[in-house]
Amino acid sequence: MRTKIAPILNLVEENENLKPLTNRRPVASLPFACRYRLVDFPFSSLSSIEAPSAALFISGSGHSLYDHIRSGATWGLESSVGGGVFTHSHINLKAELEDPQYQGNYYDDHYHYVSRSHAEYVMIMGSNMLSNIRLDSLLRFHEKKDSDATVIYKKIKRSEVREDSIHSALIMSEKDNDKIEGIRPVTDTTDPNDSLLLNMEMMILSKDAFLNYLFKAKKENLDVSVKHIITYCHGSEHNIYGYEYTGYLKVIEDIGSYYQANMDMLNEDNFNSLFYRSNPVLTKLKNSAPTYYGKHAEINNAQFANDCEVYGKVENSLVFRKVTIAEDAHIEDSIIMQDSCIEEDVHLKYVILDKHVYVKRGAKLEGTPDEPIVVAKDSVIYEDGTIEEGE
Amino acid sequence: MRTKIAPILNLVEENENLKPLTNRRPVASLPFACRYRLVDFPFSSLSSIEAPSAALFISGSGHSLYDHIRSGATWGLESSVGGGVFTHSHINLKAELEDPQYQGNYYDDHYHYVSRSHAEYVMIMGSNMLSNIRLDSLLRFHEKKDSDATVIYKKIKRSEVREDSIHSALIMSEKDNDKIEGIRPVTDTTDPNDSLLLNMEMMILSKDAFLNYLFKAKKENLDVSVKHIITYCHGSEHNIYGYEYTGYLKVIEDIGSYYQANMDMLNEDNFNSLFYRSNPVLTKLKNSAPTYYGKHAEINNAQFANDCEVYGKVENSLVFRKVTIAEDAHIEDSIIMQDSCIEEDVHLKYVILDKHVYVKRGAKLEGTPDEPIVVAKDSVIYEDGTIEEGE
Amino acid sequence: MKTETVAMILAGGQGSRLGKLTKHIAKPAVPFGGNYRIIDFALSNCANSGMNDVGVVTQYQPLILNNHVGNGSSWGLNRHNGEATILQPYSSMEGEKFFKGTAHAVFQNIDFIDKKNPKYVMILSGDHIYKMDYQKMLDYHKEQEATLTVGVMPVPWEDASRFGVMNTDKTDRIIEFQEKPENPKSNLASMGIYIFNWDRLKKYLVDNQAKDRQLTDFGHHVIPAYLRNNEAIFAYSFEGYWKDVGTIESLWSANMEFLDPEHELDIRDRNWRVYSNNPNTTPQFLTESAKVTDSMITDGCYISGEVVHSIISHNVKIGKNSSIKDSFVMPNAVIGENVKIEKAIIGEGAQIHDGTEIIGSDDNIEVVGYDEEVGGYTDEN
Amino acid sequence: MKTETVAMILAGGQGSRLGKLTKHIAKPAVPFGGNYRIIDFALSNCANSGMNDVGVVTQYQPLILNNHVGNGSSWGLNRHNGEATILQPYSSMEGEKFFKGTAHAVFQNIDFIDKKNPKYVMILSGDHIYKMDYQKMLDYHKEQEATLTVGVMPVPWEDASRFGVMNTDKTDRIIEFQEKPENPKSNLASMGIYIFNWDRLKKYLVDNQAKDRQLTDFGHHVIPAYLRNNEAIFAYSFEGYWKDVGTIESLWSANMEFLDPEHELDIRDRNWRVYSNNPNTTPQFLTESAKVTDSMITDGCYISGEVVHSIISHNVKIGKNSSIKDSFVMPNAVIGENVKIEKAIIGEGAQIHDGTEIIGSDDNIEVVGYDEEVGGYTDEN
Repeated sequence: MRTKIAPILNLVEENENLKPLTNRRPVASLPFACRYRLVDFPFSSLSSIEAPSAALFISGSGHSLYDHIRSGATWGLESSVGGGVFTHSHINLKAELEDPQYQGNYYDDHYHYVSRSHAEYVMIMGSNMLSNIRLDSLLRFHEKKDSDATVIYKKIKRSEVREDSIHSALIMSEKDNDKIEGIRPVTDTTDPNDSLLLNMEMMILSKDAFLNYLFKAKKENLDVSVKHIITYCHGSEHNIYGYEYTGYLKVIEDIGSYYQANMDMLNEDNFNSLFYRSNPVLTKLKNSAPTYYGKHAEINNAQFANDCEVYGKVENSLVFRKVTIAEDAHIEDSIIMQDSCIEEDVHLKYVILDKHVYVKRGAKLEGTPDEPIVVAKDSVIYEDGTIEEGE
Repeated sequence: MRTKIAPILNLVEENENLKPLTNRRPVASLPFACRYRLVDFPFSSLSSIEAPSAALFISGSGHSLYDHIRSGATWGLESSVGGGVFTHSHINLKAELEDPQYQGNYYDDHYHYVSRSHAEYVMIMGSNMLSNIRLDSLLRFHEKKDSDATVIYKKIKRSEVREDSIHSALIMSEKDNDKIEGIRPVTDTTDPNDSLLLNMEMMILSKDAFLNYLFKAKKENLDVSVKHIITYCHGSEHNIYGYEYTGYLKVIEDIGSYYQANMDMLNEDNFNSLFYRSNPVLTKLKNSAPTYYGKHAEINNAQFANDCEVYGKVENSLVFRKVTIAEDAHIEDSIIMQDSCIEEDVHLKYVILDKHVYVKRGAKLEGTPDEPIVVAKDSVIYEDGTIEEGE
Repeated sequence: MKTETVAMILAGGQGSRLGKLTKHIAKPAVPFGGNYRIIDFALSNCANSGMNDVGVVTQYQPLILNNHVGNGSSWGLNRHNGEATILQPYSSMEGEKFFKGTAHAVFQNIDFIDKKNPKYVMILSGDHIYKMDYQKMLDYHKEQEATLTVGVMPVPWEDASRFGVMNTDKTDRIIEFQEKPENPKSNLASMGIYIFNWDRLKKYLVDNQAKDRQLTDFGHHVIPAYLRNNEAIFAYSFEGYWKDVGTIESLWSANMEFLDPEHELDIRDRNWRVYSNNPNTTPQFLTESAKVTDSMITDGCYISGEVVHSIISHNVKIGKNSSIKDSFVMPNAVIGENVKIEKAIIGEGAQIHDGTEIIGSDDNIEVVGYDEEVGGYTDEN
Repeated sequence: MKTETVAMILAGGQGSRLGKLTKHIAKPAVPFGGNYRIIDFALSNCANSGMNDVGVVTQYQPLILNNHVGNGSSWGLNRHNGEATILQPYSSMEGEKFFKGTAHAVFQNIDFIDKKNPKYVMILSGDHIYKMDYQKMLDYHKEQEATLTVGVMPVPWEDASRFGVMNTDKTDRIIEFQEKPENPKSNLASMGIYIFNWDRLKKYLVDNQAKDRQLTDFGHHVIPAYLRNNEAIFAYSFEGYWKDVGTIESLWSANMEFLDPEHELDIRDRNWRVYSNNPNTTPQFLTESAKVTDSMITDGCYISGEVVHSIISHNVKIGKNSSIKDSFVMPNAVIGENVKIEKAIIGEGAQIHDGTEIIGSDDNIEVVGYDEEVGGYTDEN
């Protein structure tokens, strides 16, 4: 059944702690698990409920994101039927912005998209809460509760997010466990072992509730964000509920959590939870050949995409497309992105190579589990371990 | 035959004199002739020679352009095969820009695109020289002449472009009429009746010649433009030829020329030259119903797109999709863009309505052939002729 | 998401009563309404009803039809979870598989349906003009716990004997089926739209095949067999415009009705759009000498003559001093100067030379075939 | 741009020598090399040669094949000027049109080719593994001013009697054709690749049909007829890897050759890519207990066992302590624990239960059919 839903992907996401990986791409474009980008996960959730269109709000030019999403055909977002993908780049968060001309566009773009979409509901999502949400279940919950707005949360330990995390937690009503009573910063909780209900910054709300909020937001110069809408709902007469997500979740907020999320995939439970227990995860298809493993290849607990040639030793690592690993090279606990080339006798441990890095014969590089070494796109690593950064 | 060509669409084009039509769109996105946008013309030329990919350089966010081009499938630019569309937005002309970080990207983006494209030739095009070029003929000319670089020009009267036009003219060698000897601003010619060979700012050049120029351009901080490449070729040992275009051409450089280009289409010779004598012009397909003309409709020399409902009188005008014209309304010498609604007893003459303008019952508006009234997107025109501008 | 329903659009018929209009193309591919082919209505209904898994069964002259349907992308039917598939005769280890009737066509494509493993199979015809929400019919089928639901519509009693008629009890359960009865007991005509529980239908088709009793046709064989076995068959009543354009006259009159801006089919309704696979062509050009009233014109047309109460499809040229009235002109036709056409259907790509007159009447609509040339030097008599 | 050449890929054959591998699917749709189906090579050759107008003639069990080819978009064959079209049996006013042979299949699709109005028609087979620039062969055809050019390749003299052999004069003009001759006069074997001038070929097909002498097969009927009429027939020699994978043994050995990273087919050559219609699946997961050497593994695989000198297609699961050697495993197969497989082809979706042994030899490659279950409770003997 085609769902009467207008999804808004709010991809203006904090990326300071993810640099240099986010130097030239938004968080949504971060490569993940050998074949994906983070934005594939919300898009795949939307595809499963057959959302006919989506509006994207992106800070920066979104070049890498456009090239990935194109017409959205991968996720059934056709342009001739249903609307397709509407993209809005160079969006700034309202709080940072004083120029009223841009602010006008920001609210108008939201308004036009939603009002013209023939939708009953608006869905707001981001890309930095890595997860795979069954939106059909959410929708049923939302309808059954006769809710105006429903926010997705997960019960996590305080230690699962950064000490200075910018994210927030829900406070549920004592009378009705499903009802949201308030919201507070996760930093209010200090004991790392304490539980909290993380606001996953995804919500569904009625078109009316959304447009009402938009009117207020424009007047008061507020961002269109889940956090603000929760606060708004409490100030007005809107019912707002929480929907618990129990599958795999990782908050991608720094290099450490990004590294850990990838490594998590080498654990079968996590891998199956994210890829096989919910919606199939769809990504842009590229023509490819099978990966070849050479006569002396040694592989131990690793994942690869197609199009690689592997002659060396790879352990506890993830390898993206079109990577060559020469004989007697040894890769451990690392993430090797697309188009990288690793020569003989190289040893990498706790390393993240961004796309198209060339590692010369004999080079050794070793980070730590907490602080993996990140090598920027197009870099060259020489035998003595010096890194010539890509332009 | 699939052509080994890497097209670069340089869409960073002067738009000051086209405001307000270019307030929120680049020149390339300007609607034209009821169904098209200017960028459809270079894209259709490329489609006819089966170019497998294209790189776009756009100033500003390019939102309207992205939504039009999407995956480029309309013009055979598929993503899984051959490369597809590579988009680079928020490009500034080098001369305006001091921040070396951005400059790095500008040249690198060009370099990566061309070097990875498996192409033999680079084609540079823009969108403000409205024309329909047979690139297969150009290619044959280029190969027959054993040329390093070939520039397309047209013989025009000086009066065909603005008095202060920023465009340039070619100077051909006296020994070899096809050889370019120099370039000069069209403003050097002052007599409006004089002929000149307008540089159409489209050229084909060998991959090597292009990469050589790019190297120099990066060092000297030059734009990748036809004008600069011509000058470069003269300074080096490269052969550079001119290829004469004899079909319909209009330089879109201000509201007057934009208006005239549209009106030109009501002349059969121009219409046939642009649409039927060369490549078929392809644009993004939208699902549509036939246009309905009411029992008392009066039409005289006008063009319409599908999806309109016309009950009134329309003369010497162009009407885009989803326009309603009520009974006893009278439209003359005007351009009515998509989604506009015209009520009863309205009279418009020499008017350009941008998209989604609402003209209330009884309103009258009359410009002049030289200065048509331009009404911005989303405006409302009241009975007394006052215009409430769209946000 | 698992496939709940597979929709099978039967588009294999020749439609021989349309005469030369279906000589080289299947009836569902016949142009309609300026911008459409007949099958667009069934396909758009599927898309708008969220029935994304569609088999289009073709057999008779399918080239244009297959090309039109393609991979279903024009209707949004090319998704990861749902797609349009063309099903045509083929050969197998058991021999050549042509389709001898509506039910037989489904029997021959059991493998296709089984691969989708649906709970329900919906049978549709590719040659009716209507807008219908199939999802509502499916909801009804589930509510009634039916094993077969038949789409019916009330027709005037005097016409009932021209249809297959369903007699129902007070609960809308079908208790009798009469094919073109002389004395109809009901005025509920079958629309040729069925929802079956797939496992049950498959059992009927396979078991009877094994006994060498082919269930060839749904109306003649399957419904009677279901009735004999006291299956829960229900009638789902459809109210709204529905037209079988099986004859020249009905094709013409359906077009004339379609033309009316107040027509209940409402082609401009944005909530239930009729999609098609449209060509990339130029704007419509109405010259100084054009006079167009109460008509639909489509992109790519060049009109210099007079058009009154007619539908002109895309890329049609009409010369000076010509007049077209009460007619339907299919795509790419070229009509010269001083031509007079009234109450006619002009086929795709037909050429009507200068000075020709083609005048039909309400009882006898004139037809010019596809690519046919009329008038001029080539055919002067 | 006008269509210069229409390529007709004949993909209707059953390939009966492949036994159970072609029971439910046509030979050109048989999986190959981990990520491909056999027809991908011909389709990619068309795309890379700039032959954008392609008719894919299907007949035998075409569901998977048609679904794979779709609208040709995986090969970039869905452009405004050029597209892939599936051509299957159909019915017409003249009756049912099945394809009785290679030339007859072209005869039955004259309408399709005429619509494109090409100068040349290229005939290709959908079941060969090779990379070839058809444009070069077309250039040769034009240079020689041939009315028919036949693609040939030199084979070892001792094998020549297994092929259709072309005897040429010094100018490469073909003067004699011998089908599987006992004493071959030449070692130039026909590859089943032809370029015809369309108007000429059409005349032969139609004229002979009119005389009730059907030209059913290109090798048996059309080439002899051309020779009798002294047409300008030339041989175009192809040098390079070419393999007809018509038997179990040749399918297996072609896969084993393909596996070699130094193989001349060079699947990783970016200038002549082999495209396919790949599924959207997960990365390949090689667990702690996996041991993979000299093998190709494809996305979606989950490997816990040992794989040596084998091709494992997408979405295959291999359990712990299992060992796969010198084998080709097709997509979606599930192989349990403690399984031993050597010199075998495992069909799509086959299930090999725990503890099973499947051991073939060079002379007798073991084959497990599609969706077949081996071992376990269901088949314990």
